[in-house]
Amino acid sequence: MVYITLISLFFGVAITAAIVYFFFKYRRTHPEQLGVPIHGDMRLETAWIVVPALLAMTMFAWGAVVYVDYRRAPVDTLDIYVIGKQWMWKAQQPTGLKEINELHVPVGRDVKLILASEDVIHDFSVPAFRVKMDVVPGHYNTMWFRPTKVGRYHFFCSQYCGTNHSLMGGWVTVMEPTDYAAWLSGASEGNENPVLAGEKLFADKACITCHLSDGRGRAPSLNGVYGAKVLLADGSTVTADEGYIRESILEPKAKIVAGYQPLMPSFQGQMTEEQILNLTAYIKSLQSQPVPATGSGIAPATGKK
Amino acid sequence: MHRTGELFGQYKTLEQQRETASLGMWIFLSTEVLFFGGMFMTYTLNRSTYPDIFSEASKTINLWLGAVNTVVLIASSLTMAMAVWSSQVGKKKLLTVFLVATLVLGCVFLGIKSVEYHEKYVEHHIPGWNYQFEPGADVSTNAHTQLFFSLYFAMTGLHALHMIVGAGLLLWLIRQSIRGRFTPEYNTPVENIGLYWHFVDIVWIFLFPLLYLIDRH
Amino acid sequence: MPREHYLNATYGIRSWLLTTDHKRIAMLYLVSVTFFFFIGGAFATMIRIHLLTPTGLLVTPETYNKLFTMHGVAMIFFFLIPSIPAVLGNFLLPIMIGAKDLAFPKINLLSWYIYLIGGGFVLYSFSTGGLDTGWTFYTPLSSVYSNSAVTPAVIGVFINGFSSILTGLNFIVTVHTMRAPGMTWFRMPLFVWAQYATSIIFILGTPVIAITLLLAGMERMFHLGFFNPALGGDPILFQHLFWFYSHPAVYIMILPAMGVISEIIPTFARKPIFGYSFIAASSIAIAVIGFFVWAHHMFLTGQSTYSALAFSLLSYLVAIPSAVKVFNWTSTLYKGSISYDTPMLYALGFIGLFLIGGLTGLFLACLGLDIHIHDTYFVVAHFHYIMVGGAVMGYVGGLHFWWPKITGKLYPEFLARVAAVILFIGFNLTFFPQFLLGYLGMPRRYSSYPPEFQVLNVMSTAGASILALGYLLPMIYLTWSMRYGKVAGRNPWPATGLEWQTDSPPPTENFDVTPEVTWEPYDYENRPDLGLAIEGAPTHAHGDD
Amino acid sequence: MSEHQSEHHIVSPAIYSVIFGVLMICTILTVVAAEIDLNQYFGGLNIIVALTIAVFKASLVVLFFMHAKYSPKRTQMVIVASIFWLGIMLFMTMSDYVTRLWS
Repeated sequence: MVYITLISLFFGVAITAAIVYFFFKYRRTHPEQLGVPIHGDMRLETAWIVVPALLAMTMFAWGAVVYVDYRRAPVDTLDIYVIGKQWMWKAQQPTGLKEINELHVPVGRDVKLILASEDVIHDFSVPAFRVKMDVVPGHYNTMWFRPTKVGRYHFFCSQYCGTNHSLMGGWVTVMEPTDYAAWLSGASEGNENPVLAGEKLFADKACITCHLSDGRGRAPSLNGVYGAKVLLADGSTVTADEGYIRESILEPKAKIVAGYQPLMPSFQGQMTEEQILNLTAYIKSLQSQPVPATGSGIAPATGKK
Repeated sequence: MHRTGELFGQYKTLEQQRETASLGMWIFLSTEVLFFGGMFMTYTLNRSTYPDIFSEASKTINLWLGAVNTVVLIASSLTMAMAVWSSQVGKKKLLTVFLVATLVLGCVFLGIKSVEYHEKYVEHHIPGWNYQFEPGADVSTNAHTQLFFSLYFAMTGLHALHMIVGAGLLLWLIRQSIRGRFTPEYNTPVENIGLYWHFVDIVWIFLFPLLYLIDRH
Repeated sequence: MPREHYLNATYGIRSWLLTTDHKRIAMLYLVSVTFFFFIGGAFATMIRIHLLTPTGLLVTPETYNKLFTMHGVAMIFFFLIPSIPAVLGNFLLPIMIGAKDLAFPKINLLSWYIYLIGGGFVLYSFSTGGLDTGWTFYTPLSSVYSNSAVTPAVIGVFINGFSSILTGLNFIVTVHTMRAPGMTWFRMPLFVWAQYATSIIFILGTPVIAITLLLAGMERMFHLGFFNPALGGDPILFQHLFWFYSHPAVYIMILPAMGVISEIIPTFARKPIFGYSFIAASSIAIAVIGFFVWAHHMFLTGQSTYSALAFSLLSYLVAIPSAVKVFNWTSTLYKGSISYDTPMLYALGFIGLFLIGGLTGLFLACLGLDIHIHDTYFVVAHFHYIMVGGAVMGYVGGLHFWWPKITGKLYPEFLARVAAVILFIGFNLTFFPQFLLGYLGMPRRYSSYPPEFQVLNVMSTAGASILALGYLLPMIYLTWSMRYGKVAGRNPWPATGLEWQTDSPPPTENFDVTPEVTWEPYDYENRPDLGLAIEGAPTHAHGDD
Repeated sequence: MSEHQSEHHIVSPAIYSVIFGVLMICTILTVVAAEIDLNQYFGGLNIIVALTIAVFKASLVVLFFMHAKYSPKRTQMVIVASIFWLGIMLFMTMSDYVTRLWS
């Protein structure tokens, strides 16, 4: 940022100064006066093509490093689900605690937001953290940040989404980890744990009849699937992230696991975004050695890989 | 209005006028390439996302009508090319014959197309309107096959619209041709409308495999 | 003034509405784009007044959304895109290359009627409740969720696209086949090069937006599915297709303005332009590379990281030809004979504002930085610096430069200089605070905002009122000068282009005899016909340094 | 005047007939190929075959029916440019979607 600003300032000031200087120095003093016929200079042209190009490449490289880092979340994050809909934000903490237009996070911890939209495109943006990401209906986007200072910060919807776009915002509250844990346990009574809710859905929607945990069902076992590389029928592999799990629920035929038949029906239109998130949370909690979902505290049973 | 064969004021020679018109037509066709290109792009992405469902859906459209239409349209391109040749060598009677043949083949194409559309209507395959892919099809199949049929109707519909415009242009050409307006020196309208007609043929040459053929087996 | 010229050759409303004279069609466009500029400007004024207070002063959020949408649609599709090509380009391009008219005069007239029909649909949409999708028409908001008059607006913009296509087609063919004897490619004025580059975008980009809007419109009208996520379609695809045209469209707006500047600067520095071939080539380079950068509008949509890297790199590349132009213009001033005439003030103002607009583009193309400033007022400020500071300044400057040729009359010079200075100050006051707002995090398209942003918003609104005054002045005195202005003569500046060799205003056929070109462009030293000091008088006061 | 073009070239009906014959054969080929499962030999072979034949057919129409083979360079440039720009759109857009799954 400083780098680009300095370079821009340098060129901005230098060129403006040159123009102003020439403007006065070479003003017309005689009505019939001509300028000196200079047609061009190959060396100058080359210089001002090559130098800006090199400078631009350094800017690009710096921006690229930051961006790649931003798009690839670190491991061991605190995963929070955020759903945008016209015109409000719903966030769901790992414990199942739901918030509307509020988001509480502990300081000093990498937080990953998994973003889903129920209608149009939104954008979750926290200017104070220098982060934002579009929330696109039909697939998940993720973003992450590590809050470094306790406080309350604005968040906005940054992608125009209709009538009350400008009212679709709220506050991120960054708390000390202990305060955060206390807040979670204090407020979480009566809230449904997403993993438990997902487990119930897993049974209700009859997923459990095929996805046997010992791998002998008509469908692959889902133990430890999250984060693993999955071999597909067409020979390619994919990493089973949230997006893949979501797609497998809604578009089961899109990516068939090698060795299995495309038998699974689609659940498109039969589950809300929230139910899909719960089911995803449950599937993520299924590790190779099943871990009981504790559902409290800041060390969730999710996302550990 | 002007008489055909006249040199317009802004040009210096007939040769310049002819070249200008031809270049203009080609540039217009290049915009048409990009115009249809947007739809081909939409098709490419959706097909690559849902290959199986697109292949399911493409099996329900009538291959034989499509194949016959391909033959009809290529034949009309041949007659159009022959019409251009007739005008170049000054065979005025033959020109009219070939133009009429082209028009007739074009109308046959549109007729067959409307039979196809009617089939789709009967099968409830018109997206957004009483849509039902197959009895008992699940929600996602119903949704994604609608993507296919939306593209099918948009692409073939826009193509058919171009055919109708072409037929209109042919009618005008036939009128002029009967009056004997076209000579080896002045046949730019025949050549340019010919280019347009061939372009519409090319679009179909791609639509046919994309919509009817791929992964049909 | 000549006794008979294109303005008085024939009389009556029919002679204008059925004209095929490119100069008269340019005048028809001048009137119609000015009309849309007024409409768009009125919306802009309301937006700025509304944003005086954090809660919004004037209207409901819904109305506010309609205001900025209609401002964008009117300004972009019906003013900025046609302004320089269809008004100045139409008038000048054939004259500059020594032709009697464009290659297809009737198609030229047709394109104006298409523009009117498209404009009619859009005005219908505005008057029946307006639309609130943003000028970008993002799906699924536009195709499924919005309750406003989207359909007629989409149809209007779709139809208007064909007007651009036909104009571009006409220009390209004209440049290829209609040049006068001796007018080789590298003797063409840089304005013509810029129009040629613009036309490439017109013909290869516009059809894509046409089909994209058509698909979105069909999705809305007939419930078909192309981008609708409820059917499994991808709303991001719409953005890809939309920006495939709409990013190059930014170059449609700025390239012709660059062409205007490339004419004004050598004229008022009275010397050949520095690096003619580099400026000409950079126009083409901008038009071509401009097609490879569109997805930098989509870095945060969930686009693939790899693809974002490629698009960011390419976006930096397109900065190079723009930089080349700025360096060359600046160097042209060196050892010139610089006058302070109004067009020159606009040209220098253009360079300054375009410089800021261009350099802030580097911030936005930078992937890491874009995360923060994407979709904030920083973007709004950036593109207004390019489009208003660049394109509109170029347009108004060009109007002044060629006004004597178009009308045969001179405008009041002092008033014009005052207006140019007012515009420059008003513009900076309006839009510079918006960079700061954006950096502080104010998202765009907000009808209300947190109170900490108020001071900068008030500054911006204050600037806007100065800016509005700056635009009203030229409209008044230019209109006034058509009747009462001093007679201009053939070549008042004097300038070197072919358009200055004919009468002001030109005859219907542009030239009495087809000119034959024997001069290189902007070749002041070999132009005794201009009546400037060649022998005897010192060529430059500072000739020795 | 700009670059001057050579004499107008007239393509003979014999060539047209031959081209038409080839186009018909290709149409039959492509229909037959679609009925066979080529994907079992090589993933996506059906698409490749269908599109290769389509490109071949289209080229024949452009080159002979539309006389592009005998047209001035300028015209050929227009054709190449439009295909190139179509390629930009398809390639650059798909490059986004294809690389999304790379990790």
